[in-house]
Amino acid sequence: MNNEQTAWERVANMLRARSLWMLYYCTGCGAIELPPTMTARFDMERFGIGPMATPRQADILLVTGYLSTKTLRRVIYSYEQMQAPKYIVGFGSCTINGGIYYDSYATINRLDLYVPVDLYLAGCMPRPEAIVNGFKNLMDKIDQGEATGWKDYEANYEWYRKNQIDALGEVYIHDEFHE
Amino acid sequence: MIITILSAIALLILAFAYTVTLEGIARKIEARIHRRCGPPFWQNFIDIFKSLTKHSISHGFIFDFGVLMALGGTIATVLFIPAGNLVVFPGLDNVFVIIYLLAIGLLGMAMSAVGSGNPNASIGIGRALTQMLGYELPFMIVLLGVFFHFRTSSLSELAVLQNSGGTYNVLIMPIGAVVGFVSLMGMLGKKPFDTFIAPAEIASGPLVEYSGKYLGLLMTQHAFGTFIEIGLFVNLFLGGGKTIWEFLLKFFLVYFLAVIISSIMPRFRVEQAVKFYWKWPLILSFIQVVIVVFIMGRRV
Amino acid sequence: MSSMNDKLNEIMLMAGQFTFSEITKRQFSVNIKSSGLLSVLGLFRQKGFTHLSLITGIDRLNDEKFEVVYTLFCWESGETILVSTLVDRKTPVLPTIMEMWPVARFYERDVHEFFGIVFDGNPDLKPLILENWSEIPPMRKDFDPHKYSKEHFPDRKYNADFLPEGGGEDE
Amino acid sequence: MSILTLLVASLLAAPILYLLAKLNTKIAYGAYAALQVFSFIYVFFTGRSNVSYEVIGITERLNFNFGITPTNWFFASIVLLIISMSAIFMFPLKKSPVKIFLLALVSAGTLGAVFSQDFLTLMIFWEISTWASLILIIQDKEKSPREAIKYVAIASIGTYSMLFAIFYMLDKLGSIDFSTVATRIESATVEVQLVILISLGVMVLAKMGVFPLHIWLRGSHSSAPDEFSPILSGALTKIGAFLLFTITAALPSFRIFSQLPVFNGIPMVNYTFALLGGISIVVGTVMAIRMEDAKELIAFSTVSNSGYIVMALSIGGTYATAGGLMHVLNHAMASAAMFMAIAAVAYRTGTTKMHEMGGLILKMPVTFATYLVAIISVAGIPPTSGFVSKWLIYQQLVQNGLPFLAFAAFFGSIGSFMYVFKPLAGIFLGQLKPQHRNLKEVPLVMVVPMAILTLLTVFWGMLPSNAIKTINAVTASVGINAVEVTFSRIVALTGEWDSILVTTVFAIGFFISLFIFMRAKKARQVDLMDNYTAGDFLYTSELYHFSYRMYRPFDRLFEKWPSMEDWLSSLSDKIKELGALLKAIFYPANPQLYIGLAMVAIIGTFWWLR
Repeated sequence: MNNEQTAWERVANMLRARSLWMLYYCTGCGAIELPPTMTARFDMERFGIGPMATPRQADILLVTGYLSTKTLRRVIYSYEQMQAPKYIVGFGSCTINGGIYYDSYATINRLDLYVPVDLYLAGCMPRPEAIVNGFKNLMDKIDQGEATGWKDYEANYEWYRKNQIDALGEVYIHDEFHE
Repeated sequence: MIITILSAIALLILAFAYTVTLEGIARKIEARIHRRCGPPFWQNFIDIFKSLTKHSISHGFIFDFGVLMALGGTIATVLFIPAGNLVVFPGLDNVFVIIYLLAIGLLGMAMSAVGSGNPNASIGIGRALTQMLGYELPFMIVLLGVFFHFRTSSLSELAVLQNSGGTYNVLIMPIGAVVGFVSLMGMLGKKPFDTFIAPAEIASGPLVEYSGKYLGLLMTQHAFGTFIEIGLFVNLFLGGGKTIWEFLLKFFLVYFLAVIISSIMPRFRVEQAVKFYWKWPLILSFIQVVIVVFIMGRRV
Repeated sequence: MSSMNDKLNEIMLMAGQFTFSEITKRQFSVNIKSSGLLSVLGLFRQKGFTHLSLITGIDRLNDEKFEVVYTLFCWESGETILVSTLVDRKTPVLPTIMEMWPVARFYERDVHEFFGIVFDGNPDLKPLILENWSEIPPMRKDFDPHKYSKEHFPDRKYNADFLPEGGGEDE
Repeated sequence: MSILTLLVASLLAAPILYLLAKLNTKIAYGAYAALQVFSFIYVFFTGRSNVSYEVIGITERLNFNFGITPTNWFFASIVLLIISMSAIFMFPLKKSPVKIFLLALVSAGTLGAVFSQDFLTLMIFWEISTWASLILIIQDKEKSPREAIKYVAIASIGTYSMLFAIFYMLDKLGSIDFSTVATRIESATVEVQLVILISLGVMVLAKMGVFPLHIWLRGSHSSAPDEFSPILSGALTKIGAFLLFTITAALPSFRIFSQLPVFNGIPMVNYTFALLGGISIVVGTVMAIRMEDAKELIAFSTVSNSGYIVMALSIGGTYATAGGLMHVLNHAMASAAMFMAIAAVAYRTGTTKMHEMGGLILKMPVTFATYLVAIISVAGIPPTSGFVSKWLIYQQLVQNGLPFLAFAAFFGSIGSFMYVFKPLAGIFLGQLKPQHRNLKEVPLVMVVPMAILTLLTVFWGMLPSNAIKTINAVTASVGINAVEVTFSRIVALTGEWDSILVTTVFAIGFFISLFIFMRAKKARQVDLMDNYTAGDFLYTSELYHFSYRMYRPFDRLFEKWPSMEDWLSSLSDKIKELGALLKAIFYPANPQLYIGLAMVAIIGTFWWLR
């Protein structure tokens, strides 16, 4: 991987690794672990990681917790509104295998079938140390040019889309609340 | 001619490098006040250049054009700010020209943001324009007193006159300087006057749809804008500087003060901000101008 | 308490006998027949239970019944009453109480969506929360969420040797 | 050929055009436009250098005096430019014989007024155009008659006041032509001077729509036919500026009032006028920010800008006079261009309510550009002519040290950002409504005048020296010092600026950012509906267009302000109540009360006479 990068890409990846703006999609309880991570105790900002308000500006989509079919639609929509290079961090065991509600009729079990996940943080919930550690790993991956989820998504778009349709029926929902 | 071009390039590079560095330092200072460690001081350079490398979306012609107009107008304005002894257009740097040229940038940004079609952006622009009516009025009225006193509205001449007179305006017109500083906080969009970008409330307002290089350009524009606004204050009230270093030092002090004030403030609602500006700063500015016009008179 | 008893006795006089139990000091539940639903709820409303907090359903699969519970609240005395009624599982039809509590439109919609109970007279029984749902209503006991989840949301396959014989729960 | 011939021709044109329009409206409108363009070109090119006077005698003491002086020529060129552009512009709009008759009368009256050399001629021709415009206002829209009544009421206040001034002048000074009055008024007593100046000033305030006589502008500008609003705002109010310039500069108001109290070098009377101008800037700005209809908004911006002109010309002095005259020029162009752009939009969409439109920029690019340049000029941003006048006015404010007037000037200037941006956002930017998806740009006939006004605005913004030189000639003819200009620089007491340099620097900045923009990755074009919605799906563009009550927080600050219109209508109610009371007392229903009333009267009389 490393050898394929041009000099320009290496510089760009270096910059990207050191300035990560995240959009945290607070789908579940995991978001409660973020305030301590951002404030004085663990201070995420010293790595150049900061919160952003909109998907247009953000680099990381932080999926913090359970995803129901309803929220998965919104996650996909937000992800598609983000601009490449973009990374997804799956937060907690519920994004990995469905967590304790793995058998619910509305909870999806595996996030990386629908969107490309660059980093999973295991735990229920992961402690701030784990989050910081995970972000450090993600920064290394980006620096080495290995975090290529967004390229996978573009290359295998049909496959991802098929999984999405299988689970959700349709991604862009039309109903009485949206017309 | 060649000297003008060279000094223009030097001023632009200086403005960019210095202000972006200071913005990084400001983040560090703010982190220290929060008892955090804070990012390295070059973090804002990384942010800007990273944004420029990213992909982006565009909402059509006016979305692009407005951003270019914003950055172009602001770059043009920077060239009229004297930085110590680095003056690009001596004598032609009229303050009214600077203030109205800065408005090109604002108008471009407003057009572009509203052109994105996002209501959050429109709300933010509405708030920004409302707040502008708040902070510009006291500032302009104080300026009237300054120009009346010194008989000139050229920024570099004002700086030279203060230096040759031996005292700075902040001592001659202390009330005006306070008003000017409060207005400066509004101009910079620092807390408590940052309703128009309120990230948690209207999703960073005008910036809501900007991605990649658009965001990078606007961050650059914001850096230049900061340079202009603080440069105006330093030249008007602190006598600019005999050398460029003196100017940069004063610049740092003013910015430092603004940052530490803003980092302990909550946010005003926009009508509260306007009401605030039209109460004390406006009254004080009138008092200052009346003192200047009717008691102090013109400078001999 | 005594006032509550008075109220209940009055209602019983008018609506006939029904079973009644006290849950806590301020919570009571009554079981009524579905035919007398509207009149009993109307009487409760007259007696001060003007606030409809919730309508929920329970699937009594063994009895071939649905139980529908109306939670009413009285602002004067702070008492809550759960009015529950049973309805046949094959033909789950109940009259709507939209005329008494307009907000019931949405509660009934919700119960209809998750149990398939039809509220006769409610014009608005479209899906409320689920999007693109095509199976039987998911809160019914004969709906197998695990099977559904397996069909629709594939799980991760773990090929680890520490799992008990026969694989993990999902294998 | 002379001015007189032109005037007679345009007066005669009115009935002829009416008859022609009965046969074929298109030919009549074409002939009208041709006549207006011809008179503009004729006046512009012949009147520039030669000064001439013409007189028609009616009775021994009563003459119609016309003349071409630099002042007349300056105002006539502006007014005729606006009228001729509107005459071309109105070609595709709704036509009728009555309208063309009235339009011809309006332009003839305006032509006579701006070339007049005495007050009576000025008033007669002015009234011709006023009354013609009055009937013209009620032609198109339903609510118009009510608004026209307001116009009549306010206009007649001005007219009677001026008529009084004319008779008073004839009585006290024995003359009514400008030059004679100017020399004789100096030796008159202060009371005579005050009465003349103030009663003429009332006329100015009424016709320019300056506080407290501003209430007619909102209704009549917005309910006038779309093609007539540019003339009403761009041309007719500028005759008021002509009279104001005559009474403040040509009659030496500064010299004659110098024995009255003087504030910062400005005599009390002038200061009062300037203060009224300042109040009308503030009122116009605040009201314009609150409007939801584009034409009403521009009407209030006219109030505000008329306030600027009144303030500048009343302050006097080198820079303010030049700035005021420059403002006459660029407000005429800008407000005409704004009204034209709105008329073009209304022609295509059929509405002037801002929140009913949106996203028209790609559908009507020229209209958008016209509006954009016009608002940049109104807001006073450099590469347009609006900045020049504001800069000059500020110089005078600084020189004289006038903080309270400066407050109004700054308020109007910064507030104008707010109100001019609202139509831009509401009409041209934002989400395109589904019903406007198939709109096209307006026809070429409408595009050309808008483009000409836009180009002129930019031209005089980049080379203000061109206009300032002309204005210097005007001010020189009344004995005011010239503003020092070179090719690109304007020099004032407190500083100088270089318009070419500012434009160049802006262009350089623009190209630097364009360079960075082009070097970075090319952006992907997305639809306007693909927008950040906090993750929700949305398919209705109406919900995504935020322009209705855009400045609601600001409006809330001014909700408690007294409204002039409310006050007047409550006053009229009170008068009605008083009438009803008097009626109830003196015209009782039954005869006993009459007897009782008579008894009271008799007893009262006896008691009084005892």
